[in-house]
Parts: sequence; structure tokens; C-alpha cells
Amino acid sequence: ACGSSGDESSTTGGDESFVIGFDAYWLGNSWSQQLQAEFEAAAEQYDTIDDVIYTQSDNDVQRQISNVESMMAQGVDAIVLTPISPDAVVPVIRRAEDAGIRVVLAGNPAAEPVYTAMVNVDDHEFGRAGAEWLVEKLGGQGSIFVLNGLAGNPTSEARFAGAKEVFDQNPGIEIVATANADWDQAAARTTVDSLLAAHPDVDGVWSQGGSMTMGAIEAFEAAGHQLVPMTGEDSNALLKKWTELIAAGDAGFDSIGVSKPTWLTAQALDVAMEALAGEEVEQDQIIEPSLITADNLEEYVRPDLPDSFWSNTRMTDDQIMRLFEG
Amino acid sequence: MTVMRLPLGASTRSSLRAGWGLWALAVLTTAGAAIALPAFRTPTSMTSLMASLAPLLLVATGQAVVVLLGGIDLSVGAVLGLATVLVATTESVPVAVALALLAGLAAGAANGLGVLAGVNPLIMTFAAGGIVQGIALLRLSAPGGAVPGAVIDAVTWQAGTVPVAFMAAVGVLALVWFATTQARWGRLLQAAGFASDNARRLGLPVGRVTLLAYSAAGLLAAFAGLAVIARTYSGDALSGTPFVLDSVTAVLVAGIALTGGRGSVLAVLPAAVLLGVVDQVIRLTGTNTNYQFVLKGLILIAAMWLYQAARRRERP
Amino acid sequence: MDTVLLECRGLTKAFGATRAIGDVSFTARAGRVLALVGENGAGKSTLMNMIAGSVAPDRGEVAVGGEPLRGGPAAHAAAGIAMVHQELSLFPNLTVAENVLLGREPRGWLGIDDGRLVRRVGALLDDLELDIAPSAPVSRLSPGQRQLVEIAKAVAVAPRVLILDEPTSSLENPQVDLLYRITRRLTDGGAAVVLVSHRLDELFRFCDDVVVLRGGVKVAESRMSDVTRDGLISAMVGRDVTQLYPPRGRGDGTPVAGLRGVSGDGLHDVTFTARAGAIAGVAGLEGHGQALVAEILAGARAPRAGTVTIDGNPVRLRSPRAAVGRGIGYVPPERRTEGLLFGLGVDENVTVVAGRAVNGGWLRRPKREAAAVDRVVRRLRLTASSQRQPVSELSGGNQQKTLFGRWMLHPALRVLVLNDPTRGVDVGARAEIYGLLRELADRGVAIVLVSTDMQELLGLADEITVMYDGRVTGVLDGASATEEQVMRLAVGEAA
Amino acid sequence: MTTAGLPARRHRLDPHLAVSYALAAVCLVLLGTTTSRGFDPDRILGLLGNQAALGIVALGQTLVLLVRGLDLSVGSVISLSTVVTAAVMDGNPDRIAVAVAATVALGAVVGLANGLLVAYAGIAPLLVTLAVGTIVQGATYVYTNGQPRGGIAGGFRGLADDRIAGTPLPWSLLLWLGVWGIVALTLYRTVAGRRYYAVGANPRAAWLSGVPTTRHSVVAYIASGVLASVAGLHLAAYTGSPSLTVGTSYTLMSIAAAVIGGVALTGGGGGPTGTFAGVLVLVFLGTVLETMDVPAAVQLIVQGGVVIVMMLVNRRLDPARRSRA
Ligand SMILES: Nc1ncnc2c1ncn2[C@@H]1O[C@H](COP(=O)(O)OP(=O)(O)OP(=O)(O)O)[C@@H](O)[C@H]1O
Ligand SMILES: Nc1ncnc2c1ncn2[C@@H]1O[C@H](COP(=O)(O)OP(=O)(O)OP(=O)(O)O)[C@@H](O)[C@H]1O
Ligand SMILES: O[C@@H]1[C@@H](O)[C@H](O)OC[C@H]1O
Ligand SMILES: [Mg+2]
Ligand SMILES: [Mg+2]
Repeated sequence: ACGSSGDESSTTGGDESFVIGFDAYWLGNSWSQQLQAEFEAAAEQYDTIDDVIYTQSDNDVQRQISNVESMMAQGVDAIVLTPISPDAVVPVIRRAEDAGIRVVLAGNPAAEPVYTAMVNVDDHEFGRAGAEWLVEKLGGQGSIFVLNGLAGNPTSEARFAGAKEVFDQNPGIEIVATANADWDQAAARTTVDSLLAAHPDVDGVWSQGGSMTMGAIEAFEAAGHQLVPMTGEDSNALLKKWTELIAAGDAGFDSIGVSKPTWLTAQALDVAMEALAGEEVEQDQIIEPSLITADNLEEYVRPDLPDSFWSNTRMTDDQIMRLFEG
Repeated sequence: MTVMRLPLGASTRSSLRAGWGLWALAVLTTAGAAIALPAFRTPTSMTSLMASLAPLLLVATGQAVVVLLGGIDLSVGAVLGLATVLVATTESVPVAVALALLAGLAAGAANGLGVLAGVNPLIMTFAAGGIVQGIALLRLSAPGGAVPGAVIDAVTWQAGTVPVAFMAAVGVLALVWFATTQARWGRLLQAAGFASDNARRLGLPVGRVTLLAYSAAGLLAAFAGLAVIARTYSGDALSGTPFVLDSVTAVLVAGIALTGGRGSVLAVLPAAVLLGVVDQVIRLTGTNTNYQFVLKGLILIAAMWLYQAARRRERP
Repeated sequence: MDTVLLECRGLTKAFGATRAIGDVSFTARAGRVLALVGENGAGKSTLMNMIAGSVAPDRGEVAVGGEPLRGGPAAHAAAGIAMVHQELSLFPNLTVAENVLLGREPRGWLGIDDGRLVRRVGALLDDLELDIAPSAPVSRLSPGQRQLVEIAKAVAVAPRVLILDEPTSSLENPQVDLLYRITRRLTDGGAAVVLVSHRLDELFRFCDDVVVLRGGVKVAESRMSDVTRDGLISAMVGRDVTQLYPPRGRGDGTPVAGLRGVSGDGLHDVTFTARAGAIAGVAGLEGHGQALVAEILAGARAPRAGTVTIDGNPVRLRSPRAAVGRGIGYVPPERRTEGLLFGLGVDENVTVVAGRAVNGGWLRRPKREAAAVDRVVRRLRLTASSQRQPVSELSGGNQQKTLFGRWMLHPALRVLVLNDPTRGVDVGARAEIYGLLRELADRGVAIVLVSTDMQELLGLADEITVMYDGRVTGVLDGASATEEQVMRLAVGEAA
Repeated sequence: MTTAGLPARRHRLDPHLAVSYALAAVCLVLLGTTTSRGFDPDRILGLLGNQAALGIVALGQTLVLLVRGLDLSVGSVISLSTVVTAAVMDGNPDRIAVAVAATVALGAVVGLANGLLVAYAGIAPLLVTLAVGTIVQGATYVYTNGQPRGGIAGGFRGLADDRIAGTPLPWSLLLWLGVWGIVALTLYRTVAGRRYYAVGANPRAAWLSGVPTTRHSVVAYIASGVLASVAGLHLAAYTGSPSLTVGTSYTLMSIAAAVIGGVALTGGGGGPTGTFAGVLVLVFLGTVLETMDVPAAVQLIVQGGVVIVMMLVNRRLDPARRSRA
């Protein structure tokens, strides 16, 4: 389900050329890295892009605001960014737009519709989708662990809110423990290790994805505990492990990869280029999270690529290889 | 006209002299950046720089007072975050602002009491920071909230390219500097910072000075929360995190000794400006941000090396 | 004028199991100087601290002019009590003027009025005939000058009761004279002065009355004119100290260590020799380079020009460690900052030098260590509650003994360099330390004794090298030298 | 006055140790009584094995604190170590030894840099290790460009996951105890170890007494760097993947563990035995809070509170330390 291709927009753009700004909200895990890589890959396709200005916000809202302002000072035509806080970015986006710069959001929302466009997965929906699958898998009955991302992080809060709605409607489901494991494998592993010791009769794990599901699987295995259904994301590590488990005939495990694709930035660039070309663009482009299940797992898993790869990509194999060769 | 001699104290005058190298460096760097980078001298960039410096200046000023006393405050980030959260979750404007500032004052006073009870400042403020952050997260679990419009109007006002928050921050810094050098409290701060045992034995009001210093740091961190709101228009329990290390860095680059009693709050201004300009230059030149950490670390070590060398020369 | 100004009634203070002061009562009268004497650890500082309010008594009270005092140091100060503490209490990061009026600065429309501050302190210093600039940073002052500033600070409040806890330990003779004049002026003005000192000559000169403490209780009280020197000493120590200085030794051994043509850091072509079996004294007024000589010999400071020699050969001592390796030990003058390992026990403080020599290898042998510590403790008559008592809890004299005892465990000590080793040490302990130094010398160790206490040098040293302005101005034979000869050389006059 | 000797030792339990172990015991009881398999040794030992990284890095931190230092770079070193281990090992069991050697060597180099800057340039430890930590973190980003490469060989993961044959004792716990044993033996039973306390108590006095103080400081920082890299090795084995951020929380946690165990930030007081208790407290308490489903915000509050209370208690126990605080 690819969006508009680069060639079309370059023809419609005439001989105009543009400077684009891209702010990476963070570069601290492989998902955020790939988010930028997808953008870079997409930008290569446009010969109407004169220059791309990259900045990095280190998950710091104020740095992000300064970064956007520095792009404004350098006279960019459009900015693609992933808001770190939906509320905090509104004023600076408004100022950029007022200055004639097209701002396109990728992967996180802003609290007010002051931007040109947003390409996003609804994280509330992301949370719901996994939760619905898990409830059904457990037959509406059972005790579960919840693994959230960073405490206070809006994405984490939104996903959990979505999931919570589903769990609240199913009184048979009991959340026995909620923990913040920061989307991190090590943190998830430690957390689940201790949760498991306290609640050995757990029936399922609702994880916000990232690398946490892998951490949970490892904790179960290390404890010699029968695996249970767990939600996940499109982390290649998880998909590989899952494939292995199926091959080994594991009876307990099943999963669903609710994917928030890293190519959101590529799509956002496409939208930005359309807008610069004077086209009407749809403001809120909410993408249904792709669901990876045992049935379509084969299409996504990439046994030839590293664990830190995120499978739902738009990059070509060449571009992927470059990402992993540094 | 006769020359009027300001009755400024020796400490005040020596603190004016002390930071001249740093002032020169800050001015030269800023001028250099303005000449070399056209984007740097645009009003947008200047305003952005000043707006981002405002909270740092406020937090670092408080940090400087505490470091002068021989302590350190790792809770400033959490206090700043709590202040933004309180403003964003309280409807009435005066109540919101009063609540935020009171919370800062209270957190600072608690730190001061802990330190007076003998808890190491590093540990006391680290632990207190955890508690404050927990409270802030309980009140507002994800960034957002609704900052009263009147607050936003007030804090985002601009005189030309100069944001009011920046002016306020510089004003507060000057005031605090003046207090640390010209008020009795400041003199006691330097004395107790250098040798608290001595001060105690002499019956100097070490307790009051300590309490006041930490309370000031808490209050200024809460103030900084308002300056952050001027940029983010929202509350965020985690929004102060970067200021912890940044404020310590600014204070150290300013040449204030971690051992207490030596250095000038005024030097925090050129130090913060220097760090802010370097940051802005990295941003505007598109330098790979991965090198940012390395650069920051090297600047810190270089600065400390220079100060250390200077202090060694001073000694007979 | 003889009215009672200060009255202590039944003061009692214990630190844990240690009774520091037990039911002590005494009075100090207007216009008189009261001497408070006693051995190290007798409780003098504790008693004075209670009067100044910095230590709270367990029982008893302090009254000034009949009014009982309550509260801490600030309340006592308000009642007119000022104290010069045994340990210096100035802030080196502030100027002299800032220190003297700390917390009481004159204020103008812009906060502290520095002009008035400097003028006021300047006038005070002039008045006291102290040649110290009010705007000089205290960090630039010599220890003696600091002590004088400390005294000026106490006098600045025009106290009704002035307490001086060993104020002369860093002072030169002329400075002591100055202090004498200052106290007399205060008493003439109707104040009472309490003076704690271990320098007996001084006490007889300064004081009108005397109170003797022993083991925390008052054992004697009388007019100064009614006691003799020997009587005072035996009241203090509970036995007779007939001989302070041991008999002199041979004093003509072979050169072991020395300096040859050392210059720089204020020294000019200093040559000096320490001989095996002899005590080599280094005399001079404070700050004329004697301390540098000690530090260079100890490896704590490298000479800019010239050499250190050992057994006649030039050597480079890169650090005290190198010196220790060659058998040179050092007892620094500032025991708190340079000598003691605070927070650690007597045992750890004593064995730090010995290390493997006592243990015989890498691993510690606790029994051997304990036995070694025991030997030192007995030999020095060191008083502590156990080998592991933190040295911070010992009295100053016992702390000093600990420092000294450290070097008794050196496996091959050849030279012991001491800088003011008996500062603030009571007469009994001093006799013991002198005896030990002589004993070490008799065993062949070369002793280098840097001291500002001229009596000590004249009584003990086999040879006295006198310094002035970084130069050696003369070398005198210890047995025949007179105080006058030493003094002339010390002020730069030819002998 | 007599020439009586002194009793050699006070037969008294160190009050800091008594309090920190009492607190650890309380947390253990809480842990045991609030969950179903409560005191099952298998569970408790497993739990401790999983936290070997914290236990080990806290021992390094203790050594540095003893000589009046502070190591804020351990978090960055831990992260870098997981990255380097994975890159060198590249999933190949034959390369385990090389990877371990390379990682430990790197930790030693960072420690050496810290030590040299503190001991020779005379810069405050807080600053040196803050700056060096920042540089190490930056270097990790530059080296990986954000994408750690390589992988952890399956065999190596046994270090974290396996128990010693026939016992409920995890290898990782044994590793931690082994490191504790070495540190404790050095500090308590060797002449050189004793000198660490001398350096911490008064560096100038120790130097004047001929103790090689700079060498002791440098060695302490090297040990801290090495132990941080060992913690990184354990985490790499534990999670099976490299991470740019996994070490972050360990910096302040290691300091917290040491001070809860009675180690003085002013140097010369406390030791590995106390630190061990400090880690137990943090691990048991954290587990209790987590399994009782206490919200993250409340966990922060409780942990902060415990640290403050412990510091107040330690302060009460040791008024002598006040003067040096
Ligand atoms: N804070 C304290 N804790 C424990 N013991 C103490 C404390 N202060 C004093 N002592 C003990 O009380 C006794 C009296 O000490 P004090 O310092 O008053 O003696 P002093 O007469 O001043 O001796 P010196 O001549 O050495 O100055 C000593 O045994 C000392 O060890
Ligand atoms: N932190 C402390 N803990 C325990 N005792 C202390 C502490 N600080 C000081 N003391 C005690 O207080 C007393 C007063 O200290 P001070 O520095 O006056 O020593 P002093 O005994 O008078 O020394 P000197 O022999 O040199 O006259 C000392 O006896 C010492 O034992
Ligand atoms: O979607 C997640 C993203 O939001 C987070 O930052 O990193 C991990 C991903 O799972
Ligand atoms: Mg005394
Ligand atoms: Mg005394």
C-alpha cells in the first residue's frame, strides 16, 4: 500500500526546488533510527529537493522547538517532524505555518490542527487492536501483564488508554500487573522476571511492542514457564522468534504484530512535496495499523536481516543494507 | 561631575573581574557565529536562542547558589516539571502560578532541611527529585493539560525580538548575583559554603542560609517552569529532565567551584550563552548530532582544566 | 573593678562514655585574666566551648553579670562573650575585613557598604597595631597573621568576656607581646579574659588567677602569684615533671640527609645537613622558609634549584613516598588537614606507614598489627578507649602522639622530619615526646626539628640552623646557643 | 598515667551494616509475604541473579566512593559494553573470549581516563565522570550510528540464564558474589586495601605518609570501569541484544545502593558488605512495588523516600561524619 511515488511529484513540481527540514525526535533505539532512515531513503528519490536539513531532538521537547526554529531561520520550505509532546509543538508549528512553511507530522499528533498534514497511526487504536486480539485469544477470561513504554510518554499513555477501554469492557480479564519497561528489551526482561515469580499463573501479556515482547518471551523461557499469548510489534527479532516457535510446535505462544510503520516519515515527505507542489492534501492521514498474525507472518519476517530491523518498511534492500552497515 | 564610587563590596568587584575571560569567549563566539552563519543572525534564530536560554538561566542561577554553598541540586528538573504540570492543571490563573511557585519553594525547603539534617546533597536532591517527579506524574500522567490563556499571554510577550522570559531571567540572575555579593546573606553563603563547620561553630545562621539557598533554587526552578510554558504552552512532568545536567554544566563552566564558597553567579550568564550558542551553531551547521555529546564532554573537560590550571597558579 | 563577670555553676559534659567535664564551677572577674590550664584532654576546650555556647552542657549553667544564658553561640555572643577557638575559624575565601565583621557588616543603600566595612576594620587593626591590610584575602596570610585576625575579630565586638583557647600556638614572640597589650587593654576597660595555653611562661606573664583542670574536674584554683611553676605542673599532670628536656646526645654522627644549594619558592641557596644520632634544629620566625626545608626533605615539594642529598649523594625525591622508601618520615604541622586520617581509628592511623613491614606481605595479619599498635600506644602513653577509637575523638595531644607513633613502625627509619610537633601539646606529653626524639636519635636516627618555639630548640637541638628570608643566616651549637643569638640571626642580623 | 595498652577491637557490630541488613530483611519479608511463592529460594536466588549487573556496578562505585570519588560514567560504559560485546562476538560462540576481553579492556580504558583526569589534572570527579560519560555515550552513537550491530552467541547467554548444575544458584549470582569476594578480600584483608581507606579519609595525609594516593585513585576508577563493563557483559547475556540506553539507570542506582549500605560520599567509610545490602534493598523493594502493581509514579515516591530515610538513619549512627559532610 504505497503512497504517491516520487517521480510524479517531481514532474508536477516543475523546475522549482526545495529545502526540507527533518527533525528526528530521538535516535536512541532502532525504531527511531529506522524512522529517519526511511525518510532519507525517500528523500533520495526527489531531484527537486535541493537540500535536507537534519536535526535531532533527543526526546526533549524544548530542543525540538529550537530545532524547528533553527530550520525556520534557515528558510526551509517544509518540515517533517515527530512531535514529542502533542501540546508543546503547537505554538512553533503555528509560527512556521504562518511563515509559509509546510509542516507535516509523522508518527505523533499535535493537539491542534495547525499543521499542513499529519501521517500517523492512531496509537489509541494501536492499543485497542492488540487488546482485542488478546481478549479474544483468551476467550475473555484470564489474568494478564501490561507492559507500557516510558512513563509520561504520550504514545505510551495513548496506547494503554486504548487497551484499557477494551479490558474494562471485559470483566473476565484481570490486569495483575502494569509496568513501564520503556520499550526496552532489558527492562522488559527484568520486569517480567519478577512479575512472573509473583504471578506464575498469568495467561497473557499485553505489550506495547517495541522490543518489550522479546524481553517477555525470554523471561518466560528462562523461568521454564509455558509461553502465553503476547501482543507485539513488527520487530524483526520478534518475528524471527515467532517463526521459530511455530516451527518448534510451541503450543502456548501466539502473537499479533500491531505495526506502527517506520515509513510514516517517507509518507510524510511525499505529502509535504505534494503540498509544496500546490496540491490539496488531506490533513489527517490516519493509517490503519497493519496487523501481523500467524497467517501473514511469512510476508514480514526477514531471517536474513538483523534483529533490530523493523519489518514493515518501504526501503529497498540496498537501502536497508546501508542502514545496517552504517 | 565627581566620580561617584559605588559602595560595592570587594566580593562584588572581584566577581566582576573574575569572569572576564569567559565573557570575552562568549562575546567572541556569538559574534563569530553571527558573522559566519547568516541564519544565526536572523531574528527567528536570535529569539529562539534567547527563549531557550531563559529557563536554563533561571535553573542555573538557582543551581549556582546551591553550588556556592557547597551543595548541588539534582531535583531542579523534577521541580520544573511539577511547576508546568501545576500551571497546566489549575484553572484560576493566580492560584495556578501561586501553586507552582509555592511547590518550588516547598521542594527547595525540603531539600534544605534534608541537607541540614546531614543528608548528602547529591543524594538528598536526587531522591527528592524522584518524589517530586512521582507527584507530578500522578497529577498529569502525559504531557498536556490546559495552561490558562492569560498565563500564556503574559509569558510569551516579546519586546521586538527579545522574549520577556529572557529579560526576566537575566533580571533575576542579576538580582541573585547582587544578593550573593552585596547582602549579608550572600556573604554568609560564601562563608558557610567554604567551611560549614566553621560557620556553625561561630554561631552563624548556617541553617537559615542553607534553607534559603535551597528554597531559592526550588523557587527559581519553578520560575523556569513558567519560562518553559512560554515555549510549550503545556504541562509536562518530564520537561525539566534536561535541565539537571545542563544547569550543572553551566555552573561549572561559569567557574563556580563544586567545593563551595568560590565563584560568581554573574558568570553563569556568559557560560549559559556560550553553551547555547555552541548548541545553536551545531544545529545550524548540520553537524551530525551524534558528535554533540562528544563535543559537550570535551568542552566541559577543557573548561575545568583551564580553571584548575588558573587556580593552581593563584596559589603561592 | 573586681566584680564577678562570668560565673560557671556545676558544668558537666560527657561524650558518650567519656566524662569530659564533671561538675566544674568557677568565676572570672572583671579586669582580670584567668588562666585555665591542664593536660591535653583535661577538658579545657570543652569547658570554654560551653561558655561560648558552641557545646551544650549536660548540666549546670553559665551566667554573665548574674544573668544565666540560654541558647547557642549567638545568644552567648549577644551576652558579650567572644571566643577565639583553638582551631582557626576564619574563611580563607573572604578578605580580612569581611571575616572580622562577618554577619555584622555595615549596610548602605546598596546592601553591604564595603567602603565603611574596610575603613572600620582598618581602624580596628590600626588600633591594635596590627600591620595587616583589611582588604587582603585571608588565604594570603601566614598562620600567625591569621591568628591575630582571629583575635581582632573577637576584640571587635568589645566583649565583656573574652575566651582565648591557645591563641599563641602560631604566634612569634613580638606577636605574643602584642596580644599581651591587647588583653591588658580589655581588662583595663573592665572585661574578663580567660586564657588557655600550654606555654607556662606566658601564663605567668599574662594572668592574675589560675584554674587547673585534671580529668575534667577542677583540682586547683588560686592567684597566679601564689603558685610556682613546678607546683602548677604537678597540679596539672598529677606528678612531677622534673626534666622537660632529656640530656643531650653525642650529636656528631655522619651526615645522612640534607639540602645542597636549594633555591626557589622563596629559598636562596640553602644548605643544610642532618646527622645520624643528632637532633638538627631549624629555627626562624614564621614564614622564613623553614617549612619549605621540611617539605623538601620529606619529598612533599621539589626544589626548583639545588639538590637533596642522601648519604652525600644527590637524589630526586619525587614524592613523600620516595622519601619514605629511603627511610625519611615526616610529621606535618597541621595535624587536622595534613596528618590525621579522620574517621579512621588509632590503629589505622598508626599502621598506615608500616603496611607490609608489619604484616610481612600483601595480606593483613590483624594480630601482628594489633601487637604493633600496642607497642606504640604503650611507648607513647597514648590515651584512647580502644585501638579502633576514631582519632577524631581523641584530644589534640593524643592526636599528635598518634602522628608521631606512625613513624615508630617504619621498618628502617633513618631521618624523621618534624614541623612544630608539639604545638598545643601539654607539658607532660611534651616531655615524653622529647624523650622519644632523643631516644630515636640515640638509636642512630637523624632528627630534623623545625620549630617556632625557641625554648624547645634551645633545650633539645644539638645544632640549630637559623633562617631569615629564605636564607641560612647561621648555624649554632645547640648546647651553647643563647636565645639572643638565635633571635639576632632570625631577624637577619649577623651573629 | 599508666602505660596500659588498649583493647585491640571493639566487639561491636557496625551499626550501618546492622541497619542496612535489617532493612533488606524487612524488604525480603515484604516480598515473601505479598506474593504466592513468597520465600521460595529458587525464586529469590533467580531474582538476585537477574540483578547481578546492579550488584557488580555498585561494587565498582563503592571503590570509587571510598577514595572520595564518584563515577557518573558507569551507565554509559554499560551501554557501550553491550554494543561492543555484540559487535565483536557477532553471534559467534568462538568469539566469546575475544568479545569479553575487548569489552573489559574498553571499560578499563574509560576508567583509566577518569582516573588520570581526576588524579593528575585534579578536576572534580563529578565533573570528570560526567564529561567522560557524555563522551562515551556520544562515542557509542558515533560508533553505531544508532544501529548496534552483531549479536550475542547463544552459549554466552547461559551466563545470565543458567543455574549451576544441580543447584538453584544462577551463574550470574555466582559472578556477582565472586566479584564481591575479590573486592572484599582486597579491601578488608590486604595491606593495599587498607590504604584505600586511608586515601579516602584524608588524601593529603595519606600522601604525606607515603601512600601512593594517585595510584589508588586511578586503580579505583579502572576497577569501576572494568566492573561496569562486566555488568554490561551480564546485561548483554541477559537480554541477548545490544542497547544504546540500557545502562542509563544504573548510574544513580549504583550510588543509591552504596549509600543505603552506609558508604560515605565523603570517602573512607563503608564497604562492599554494606553495598551488598543496599542492592538487596533496592532489588527486593523494586520487586515488591512492581508485583504489587504500584503505579510507576508511586514507585518513584517510595524509592526516593526510602533513600532519604536511610541517609537520615546513617547520619544518626555516625555523628563523626557530620563534620566531613
Ligand atoms: N565531641 C567529642 N566526642 C568524644 N569525646 C570528646 C569530644 N570532645 C571532647 N572529648 C573528650 O573530652 C575530653 C576533654 O577534651 P578537651 O578537648 O576539652 O580537652 P582539652 O583540655 O582542650 O585538651 P587539649 O589541651 O588537648 O586541647 C577528652 O578526653 C576528649 O577526648
Ligand atoms: N567530630 C568529633 N567527634 C568527636 N570528638 C570531637 C570531634 N571534633 C572534636 N572533637 C573533640 O573535641 C575536642 C576539642 O577539640 P580541639 O580541636 O579543641 O582539640 P584539643 O583536644 O583541644 O586539642 P589540643 O591538644 O591541640 O589542644 C577534642 O578533644 C576532640 O576530641
Ligand atoms: O512504536 C514505538 C515507538 O513509538 C517507540 O518510541 O519506540 C518503539 C516503538 O515500538
Ligand atoms: Mg583544647
Ligand atoms: Mg587544647
